[in-house]
Amino acid sequence: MSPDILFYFFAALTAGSALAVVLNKNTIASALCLLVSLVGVAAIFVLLDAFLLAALMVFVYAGAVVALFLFIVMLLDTYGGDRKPFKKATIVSSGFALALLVLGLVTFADRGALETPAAEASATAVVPVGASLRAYGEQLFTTYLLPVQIVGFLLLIAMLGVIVLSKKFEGLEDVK
Amino acid sequence: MTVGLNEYLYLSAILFAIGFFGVLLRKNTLIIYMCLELMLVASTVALVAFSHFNRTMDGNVFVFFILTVAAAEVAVGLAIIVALFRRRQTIMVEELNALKN
Amino acid sequence: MAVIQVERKPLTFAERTYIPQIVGGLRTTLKHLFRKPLTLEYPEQRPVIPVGYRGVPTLVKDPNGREKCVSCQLCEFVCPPKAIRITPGEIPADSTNAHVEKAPQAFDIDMLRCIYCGLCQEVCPEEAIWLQNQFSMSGYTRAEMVNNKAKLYELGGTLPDSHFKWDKKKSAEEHGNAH
Amino acid sequence: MFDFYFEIPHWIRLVVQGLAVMLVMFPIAAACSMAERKIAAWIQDRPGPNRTIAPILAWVPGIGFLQRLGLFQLAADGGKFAFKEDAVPGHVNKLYFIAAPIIAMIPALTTVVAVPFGAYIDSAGKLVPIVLANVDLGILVVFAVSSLGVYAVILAGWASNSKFPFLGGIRASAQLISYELSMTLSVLPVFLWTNGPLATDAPGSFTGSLSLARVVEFQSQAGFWGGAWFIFLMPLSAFIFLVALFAETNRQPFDTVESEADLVNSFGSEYGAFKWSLFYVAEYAHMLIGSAIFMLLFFGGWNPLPWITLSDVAHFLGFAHLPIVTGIVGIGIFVGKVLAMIFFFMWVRWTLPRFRYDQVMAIGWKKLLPLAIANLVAYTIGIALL
Repeated sequence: MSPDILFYFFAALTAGSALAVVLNKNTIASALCLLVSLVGVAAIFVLLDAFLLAALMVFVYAGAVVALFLFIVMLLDTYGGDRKPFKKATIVSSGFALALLVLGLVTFADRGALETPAAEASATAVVPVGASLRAYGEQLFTTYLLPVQIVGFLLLIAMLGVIVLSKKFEGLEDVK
Repeated sequence: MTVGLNEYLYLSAILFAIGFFGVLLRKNTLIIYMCLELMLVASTVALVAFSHFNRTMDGNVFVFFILTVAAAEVAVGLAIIVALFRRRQTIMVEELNALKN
Repeated sequence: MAVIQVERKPLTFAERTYIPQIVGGLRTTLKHLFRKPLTLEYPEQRPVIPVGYRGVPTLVKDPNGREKCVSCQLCEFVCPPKAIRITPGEIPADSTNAHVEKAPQAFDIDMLRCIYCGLCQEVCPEEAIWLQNQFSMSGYTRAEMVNNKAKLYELGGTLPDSHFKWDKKKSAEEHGNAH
Repeated sequence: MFDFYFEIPHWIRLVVQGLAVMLVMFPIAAACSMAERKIAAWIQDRPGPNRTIAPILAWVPGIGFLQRLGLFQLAADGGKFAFKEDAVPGHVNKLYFIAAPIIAMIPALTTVVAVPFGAYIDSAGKLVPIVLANVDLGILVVFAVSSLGVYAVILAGWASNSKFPFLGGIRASAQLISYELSMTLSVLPVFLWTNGPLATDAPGSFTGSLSLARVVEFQSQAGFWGGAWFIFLMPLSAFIFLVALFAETNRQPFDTVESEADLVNSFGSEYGAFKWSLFYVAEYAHMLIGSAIFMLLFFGGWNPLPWITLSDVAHFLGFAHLPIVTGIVGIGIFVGKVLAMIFFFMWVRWTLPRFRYDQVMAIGWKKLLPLAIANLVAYTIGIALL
């Protein structure tokens, strides 16, 4: 069970379920495929030693965001068979775009791609980058102190925005 | 063949492309929204991979912010979709054509 | 009648937190946790049946072993759910009880219909049908739930009787004194 | 002594550990369901199930006690669930309907890996926690994985394709998401404290860790502040965590998710036999994990009493040099505490009536969340001033 096999397994899982998100006819099934995809990404993060991010990915994305999606889908009652079959032009152009993507990736790989920097060094490192919580704390509250403040402010504004959006205002509802 | 930076970047590119096509192809706002999330996640894969192989913290911290902002964005976006549905009784983009004529 | 406005006191802060009430409730349930069970372990332990309990209707015999029922069919008529079916029959002339004239040939009580109202007992002039302390009836088929005469006598047994009405009548007849 | 264990291949060890988790969790969860019936009976002045016994065992003298405790009823119930016809209603969404109970089991069993359940003293005289994966992330892993538990409920409710299960699914998702916030906020002061200024002079590096084992180690230091359990230091946090825990595990009085009175059995309505029992095993597993975390965070984990630690006891009774004995004693103390907590769950269940659904939401958002935030702010300022 080398990490390589794990990588290919989780990469296939992630990409496959991501594709299923797009192709699924049922919105709830799409949301669940998104969930699988996100858990796959979290596993990829674990392979990259970013344990905190993996846990956060599961906690925030898989635990809350997708649950919110499901909640809204059920609330709006719009699931089930809402996808019309794609038009022929769409399929052709998608195939063309897929060919372009493959071409791009192949060219990228063919040109020697990016060097994997110092692969040996990372293997010998005592603690891999992103594995310790302490590093995050230090970075967040020294170098990235201003972004942290801004993000906090952003969250506050988002909260206010959601409250305003979901509040019913008198009189506005009649305007159609 | 060992898995290096490039394989992670391929994965990231594929995920991003899938999300992108989802946004273009689907008519359901909720699905479009999920595909947007997929694109964000694809970018985080690339960032974490860069961070891991370059042995710096910056990419990881950036992903931290992406997660935070994505959570806020989903909350606001879904609230907008709900408000939209309340007003128009549909969430299909092709039926949201009030500005057309 | 004057309307009295009852002043309802506003809840105190402690009451609004609901915690003292929860603690009180927990104390009550804890007390019950260590209390002896109030239940009976039924098939082994039987409840005490009070006097006058109205269980399954049964037929009784008098202390001489004579069946009391004279098949007057009052119970059959009075029975609200029509659970009782009596086929009257004559008592053969060579019987010691021949002067009673009638006795049921068949006496069926359908326990699937019986509502244990006790009207049959109430109406019986001979005190022959009694609702006794038998409270549990069960069977595998509908037919089993119909108590026939033999079963009814088996359930009923003999009850004390100080009148001996028919014995008195017989002795009176024998002494040429037909009332 | 256990060296052979570390010499077998890694993946075999992982499989063994996984199986061990299941083999421990399933019977305990099943036993909890039996305990619930017995405690319900005792509180209501009844004896509870006390008759079932296997015919052969009935000849063993002295087994009547176990019979009266309902131990064989447990086996009979389990056997019934396993062999009952597993009917799938015709109108359900089959794939998701079958997937839901399986998904319910995943977080329930996975969270165990990050929960330490005992400690032993190694040859160097250091207390080593017994845990499947002693990661820095500790509590975060538990929260993250257990937050996936909501999908089982949503999925079961939706796939059942019927009204009451669907309503139950919606309620569950809203309730679980609401109380998760208060729960997370309520434990933050504990980790601020263990990683804060008081921690710097503690032996070993306590900083930069969310590990649950560290919290217990912190509670078993020498000295008044070190040995004090967090229930004394932050009772409000403990209270908020406890309330949120009741809500997260869908226990009474927050049992709105499967309220039998108004939603039949909510998301479980269409389920039967083994699939239904999986939901219940998952619920009890969640309760077990939740109680374990509550004990670790606020009640000193495997330490028998506040200010009296496991190693004190081990040295006093003279088995400190025997890691196995110390380990078993530690695990015993911890499991005893967790079971006491489970008893508390059941005790509350048979005491309090259920909150109405709008009350549950109001308590979560209008009372508990502000309280949790105020608590966090107060402790942050307090710890900064220390």
